[in-house]
Amino acid sequence: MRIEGQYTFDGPREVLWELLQDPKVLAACLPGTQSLRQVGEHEYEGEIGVRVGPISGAFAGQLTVTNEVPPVSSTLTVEGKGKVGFLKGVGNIDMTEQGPGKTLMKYTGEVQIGGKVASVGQRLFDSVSRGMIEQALGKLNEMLKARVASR
Amino acid sequence: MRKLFDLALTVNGTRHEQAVEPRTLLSDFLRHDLGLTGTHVGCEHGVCGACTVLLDGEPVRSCLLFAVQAHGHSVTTVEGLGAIDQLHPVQEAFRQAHGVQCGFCTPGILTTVVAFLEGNPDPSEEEIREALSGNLCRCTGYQHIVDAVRLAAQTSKTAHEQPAR
Amino acid sequence: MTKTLIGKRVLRNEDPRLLTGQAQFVDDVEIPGLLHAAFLRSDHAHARLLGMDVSAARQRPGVVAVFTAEDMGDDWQPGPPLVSPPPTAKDVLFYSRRQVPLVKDKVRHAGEAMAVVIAESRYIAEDAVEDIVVDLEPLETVVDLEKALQPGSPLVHDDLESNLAAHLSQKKGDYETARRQADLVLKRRIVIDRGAAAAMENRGIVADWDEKSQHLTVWDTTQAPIPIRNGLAARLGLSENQVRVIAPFIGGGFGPKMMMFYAEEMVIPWAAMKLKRPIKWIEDRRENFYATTQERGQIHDVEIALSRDGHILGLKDVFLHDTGAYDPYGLTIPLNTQCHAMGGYDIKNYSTDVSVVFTNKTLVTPVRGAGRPQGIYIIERLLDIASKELGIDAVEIRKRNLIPADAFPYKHGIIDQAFSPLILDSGNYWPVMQKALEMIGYEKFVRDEQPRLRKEGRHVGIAITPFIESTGVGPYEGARVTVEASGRIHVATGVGTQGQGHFTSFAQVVAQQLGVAVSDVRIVSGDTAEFHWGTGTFASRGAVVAGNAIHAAASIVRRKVLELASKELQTPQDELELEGGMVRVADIPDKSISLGELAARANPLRGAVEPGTEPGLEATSYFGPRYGATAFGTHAMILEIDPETMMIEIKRYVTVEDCGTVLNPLILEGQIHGGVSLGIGNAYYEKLHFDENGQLLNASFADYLIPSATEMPRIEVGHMETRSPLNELGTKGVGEAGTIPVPALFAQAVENALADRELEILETPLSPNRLYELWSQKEAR
Amino acid sequence: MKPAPFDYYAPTTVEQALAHLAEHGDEAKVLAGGQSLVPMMNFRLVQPSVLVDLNPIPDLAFIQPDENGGLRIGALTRHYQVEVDPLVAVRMPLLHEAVPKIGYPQIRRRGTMGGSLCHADPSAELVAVSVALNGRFRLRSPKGERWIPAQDFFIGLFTTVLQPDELLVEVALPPLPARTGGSFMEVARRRHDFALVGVAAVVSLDGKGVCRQVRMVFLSAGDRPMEARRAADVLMGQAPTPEAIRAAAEIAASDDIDPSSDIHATAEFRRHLAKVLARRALDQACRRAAEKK
Repeated sequence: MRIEGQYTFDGPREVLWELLQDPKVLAACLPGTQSLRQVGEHEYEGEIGVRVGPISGAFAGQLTVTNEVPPVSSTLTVEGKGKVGFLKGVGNIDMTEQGPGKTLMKYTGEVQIGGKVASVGQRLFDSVSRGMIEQALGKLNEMLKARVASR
Repeated sequence: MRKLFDLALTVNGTRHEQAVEPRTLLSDFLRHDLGLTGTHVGCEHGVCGACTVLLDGEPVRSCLLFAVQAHGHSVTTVEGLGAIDQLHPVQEAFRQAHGVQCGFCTPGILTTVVAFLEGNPDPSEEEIREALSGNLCRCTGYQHIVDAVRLAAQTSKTAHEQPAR
Repeated sequence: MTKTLIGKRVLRNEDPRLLTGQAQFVDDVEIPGLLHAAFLRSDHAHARLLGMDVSAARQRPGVVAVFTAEDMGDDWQPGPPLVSPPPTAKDVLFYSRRQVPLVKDKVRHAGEAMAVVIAESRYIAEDAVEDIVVDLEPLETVVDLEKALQPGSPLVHDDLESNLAAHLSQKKGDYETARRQADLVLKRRIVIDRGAAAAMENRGIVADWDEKSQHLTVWDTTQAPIPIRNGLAARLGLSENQVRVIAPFIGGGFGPKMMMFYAEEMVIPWAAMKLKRPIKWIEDRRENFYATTQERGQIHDVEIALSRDGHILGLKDVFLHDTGAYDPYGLTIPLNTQCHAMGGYDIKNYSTDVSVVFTNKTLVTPVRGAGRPQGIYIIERLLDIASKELGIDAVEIRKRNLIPADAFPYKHGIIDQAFSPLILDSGNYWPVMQKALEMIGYEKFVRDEQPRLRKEGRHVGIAITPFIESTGVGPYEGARVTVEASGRIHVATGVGTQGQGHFTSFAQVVAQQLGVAVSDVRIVSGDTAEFHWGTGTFASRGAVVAGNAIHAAASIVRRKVLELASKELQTPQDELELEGGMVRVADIPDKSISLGELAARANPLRGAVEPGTEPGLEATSYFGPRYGATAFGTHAMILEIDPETMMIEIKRYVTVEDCGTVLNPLILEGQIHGGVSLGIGNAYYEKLHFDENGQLLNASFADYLIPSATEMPRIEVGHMETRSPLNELGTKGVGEAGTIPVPALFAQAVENALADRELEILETPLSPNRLYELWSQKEAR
Repeated sequence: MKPAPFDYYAPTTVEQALAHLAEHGDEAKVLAGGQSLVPMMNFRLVQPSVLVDLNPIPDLAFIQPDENGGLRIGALTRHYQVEVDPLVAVRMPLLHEAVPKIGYPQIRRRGTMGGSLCHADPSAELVAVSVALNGRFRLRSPKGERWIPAQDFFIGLFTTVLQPDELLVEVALPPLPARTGGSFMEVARRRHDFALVGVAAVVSLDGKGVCRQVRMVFLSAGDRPMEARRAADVLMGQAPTPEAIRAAAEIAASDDIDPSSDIHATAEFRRHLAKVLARRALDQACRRAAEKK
């Protein structure tokens, strides 16, 4: 499934980029993720707990960051598998400065869902994935604002 | 294994007491614990209707009920409607109108129809189709089933039959 | 001959048991010590199996065993080739790749079985399945038929050079010449997508190995118990007489239960012997959407050449057929498509070329219709477009091309699914179509009603679609008819029954011969202990092939009855009549003897049976048709579309069938009603949505939409009878007839209803969303 | 397809139920009609370790008139009871019109109003209707109780403000103003499938036939019941002429909803259907309002 969208952050691009380098920040943004263990330079592992109302699935997850062009763009790959199935998401993010203290992030990507959730939960994918992205970016923006404030 | 639940219920007029695991679906309890295999299981997610039974007279999906929820209640399955040598008027109507082919969906349809005709003894074809909308059948295209329900309604009217319970 | 029972609306013998919950289905089998199985299935459609850790599952309380491919050792063998490629066809390519009991090296479709858990209960078995840890390396998937054949495509079977599973070309006449002479040539791409059979009863199997008697009993939801028995014996190194396969009451077959051997059919009996414990596996609905075979996916590039007056000069079809991950069923479906793409029309020049393609999807084998709906869809779509292009009425252009009554038997000169020459044995097509036109009031509707309703702004459409159905193919079936001392008749045959009412229609055939009540004839089918020889219930052949075998056996028994009775009653045979279970001397009522008494005398306890004669009143007979009998029919429909929501309501539905001699009109109508409901599903509701990764997105009855009572119209059924010369009873099959023309009919009706928007529909199934898209695209242009 | 193991409690009072929820918190799921929950448990998409079954609690199923002309409906009231209740037909015709569209007959015999609302499926008829009718929900917890307006109750896909230790016990539907008409419409593949899109509209007219109150709520048009506020503004203070209604419908479909795509319908088709249904429903609601003297 294709995803596309944009989000305007309340902070300068450099600070946003800095945040994206921090596994703690990434963990905090990925819904239901307690912590991420760094396993490679740009590779992290952890438990992603996806919860949609009563439906909850724990996914043993992997996050990889590739083709980084600081502080402009990079590719995030999230992979996870659990009892209810598996998910794989590849997203390209591209950030441009929008005047003072504003950064526009454009994202495009593919989400692939498989197994049980895919076979009986299809009518939920679209809103779930959109919801999760919104949630993640919202959180990231909160942290960005906090970081800016703390300077 | 989780703590068992001491279940007591009445099925087709007979009282049963048995300890069951809470997760046991009523459909499985009826079929495998009580050996009442007339109730069929077609989807286990509440769409096909083959497992429909009467819970205190109400048609319900036995695959969406845990056996423990029938505690203290009374269940009627297809076996409780009539016997081979003494068919319930609805069963007889299904035979006369060829409302059954492979017969797998039939038990759920019979229980549904028995309850339906009690509330609506003289239904229109539209009402009949609406009442059957929660029971999938792959063999008949529903036409002979609809005819059977009509016939059952007529015979019940003329014979002043009260569907058994 | 006694008063005729053939053609009577006799009530069904099987119904009382079915109506009271007393009929035994496979899941109803209970055996002391019965264990339950659950399978671990792949989430991925295409992946390398790197490893599996089943230790936690094995340790779970209540789990008896967990088996993987490795655990099966040398017993791990792919299933047998069900249908080999046609030996008679020239330069046919066929790569046989068969389904496996459990995945060994790589997963080839989502839901493929990788391991089986045997436990004290199904609940525990499913708990344990969740304990298994699998290491799968996902591979790029093969889903799209065209991409699958492009160089560089990932391979479903690594040992093959491409995903091409088979290739077969057939020719009749000379299309290219015909094309040059044509006034109009239409070329279109037509896409047909996948559906499921979705019988209400999922598959199931119970295997019971008796160590002491060294005997295996298997209850199986199969349409073909005898081949399953033979195959199991061969796989398990047993004599066929050590294996008994019982196909009890089956909750609908529709084709997929003809498929042999499903992984579970290979694994469960093997495990039962291994553990020396009875085991039951019942497929659940979700599994059914992955593990039970499906059908319909084809892409046609088709071309038709016509003369100005609407005569078809030639037809050329090049198409791709999706066989899924394996191809055990050979070329049956594409052959049917090739044979039905000419419909009931007199087409002299025909060229058809199919490439069968492996994909990372569930296996494809026949589903009610079996390639025929696709063939009818393309020819009927082309004729509809042609009728508009040439300004010839949709009925008229068909009438001009129908095979004339005096042309039968009509030799097409290509081969059919049974590899025998495609010959349409008999028929009288136009009157059938005419009757359908009358029944639906075609002229009046087109002349008066439709214009009036259109003025009111309503979008109503009418359609009429003739079609053929090749039925009753070989090889053969057999039956044994026995008069018992009770006077009741026992009949054993090899075919299984899945709701077709065989216990009644077959009983009618026997009762007709022996002058007994239909209820006194007990049919036993689908139990290999009762009858040793046979193939199965498929290709609309039950009533034709088994029916005629039973008829033949009953006729021999009738002869034996008359011979013996004439001795006993000292009366010449021609003065005897069989009536009410008695043999009577025509005009002397009290001079009679009952069949039971005769049966007893034919099997004396003392005295001698004359040399050269057989004891008892019994006969076994077989019937194998020279080639298939071809039925014909016409469906007509009126529907209305809400052009804003694209919601559709079917207002009228008419079918006229000519399937030769009708055994039981009640049962026949039921068969047609059911067929039409699947057809309507195929046309507008039922589509299996596989995403680009081979994930099935609607593996539930909430998202896979089977027509319910509120979607189905009332169906008006008319009959014509053109007896088939190929068999004694004159019967033709009808099991699939209801389904075959519906998608074509539906598309025609939708186009007609939306005439003002000039849609051209070249695909099936449709949906409101799809119709909206087609319309929007048209607007955009 | 068998559910995973769980512990089962069958309290007979709300207090007991609340105690179980307090004890098990997030681990526990409340079982009402179970017509949405149990399928998900059978698929093992949901594996609660504790089920608290409300069905044995006698006093949670009721339909009561409200002195001011509204209705109070107990959380455990079955859809079928609402469907056939004469009082509902008279006082809340919109609800009466919507309920038969829920699931199948057998589902309606078992499914409950509270269950459906707490499940918060954006495709659920009752979820949209409760907002359209200005419903208020009574939530109880060991700490006490609170009333929440329907439109604040639903905060996302299958997500509500309900706390793990809280129970929805009752729904209050306020009386409708005079000259108020409602209309419920949906488009579904098969009659009883999840609606591709559905709409519940309530319009109140004043003596001059001008719209004084307009509430239109869509189902299957976002991650929660989607209230068409902008569309309502278009009609407020206007006479509901065909043009005004058409304009409101356009706005509703373009600005007020956020539909998603699935295998049955693209977001685009859903917007199109929303426009069509909004127009038809507003038109019917207005006519019904005008008929009331």
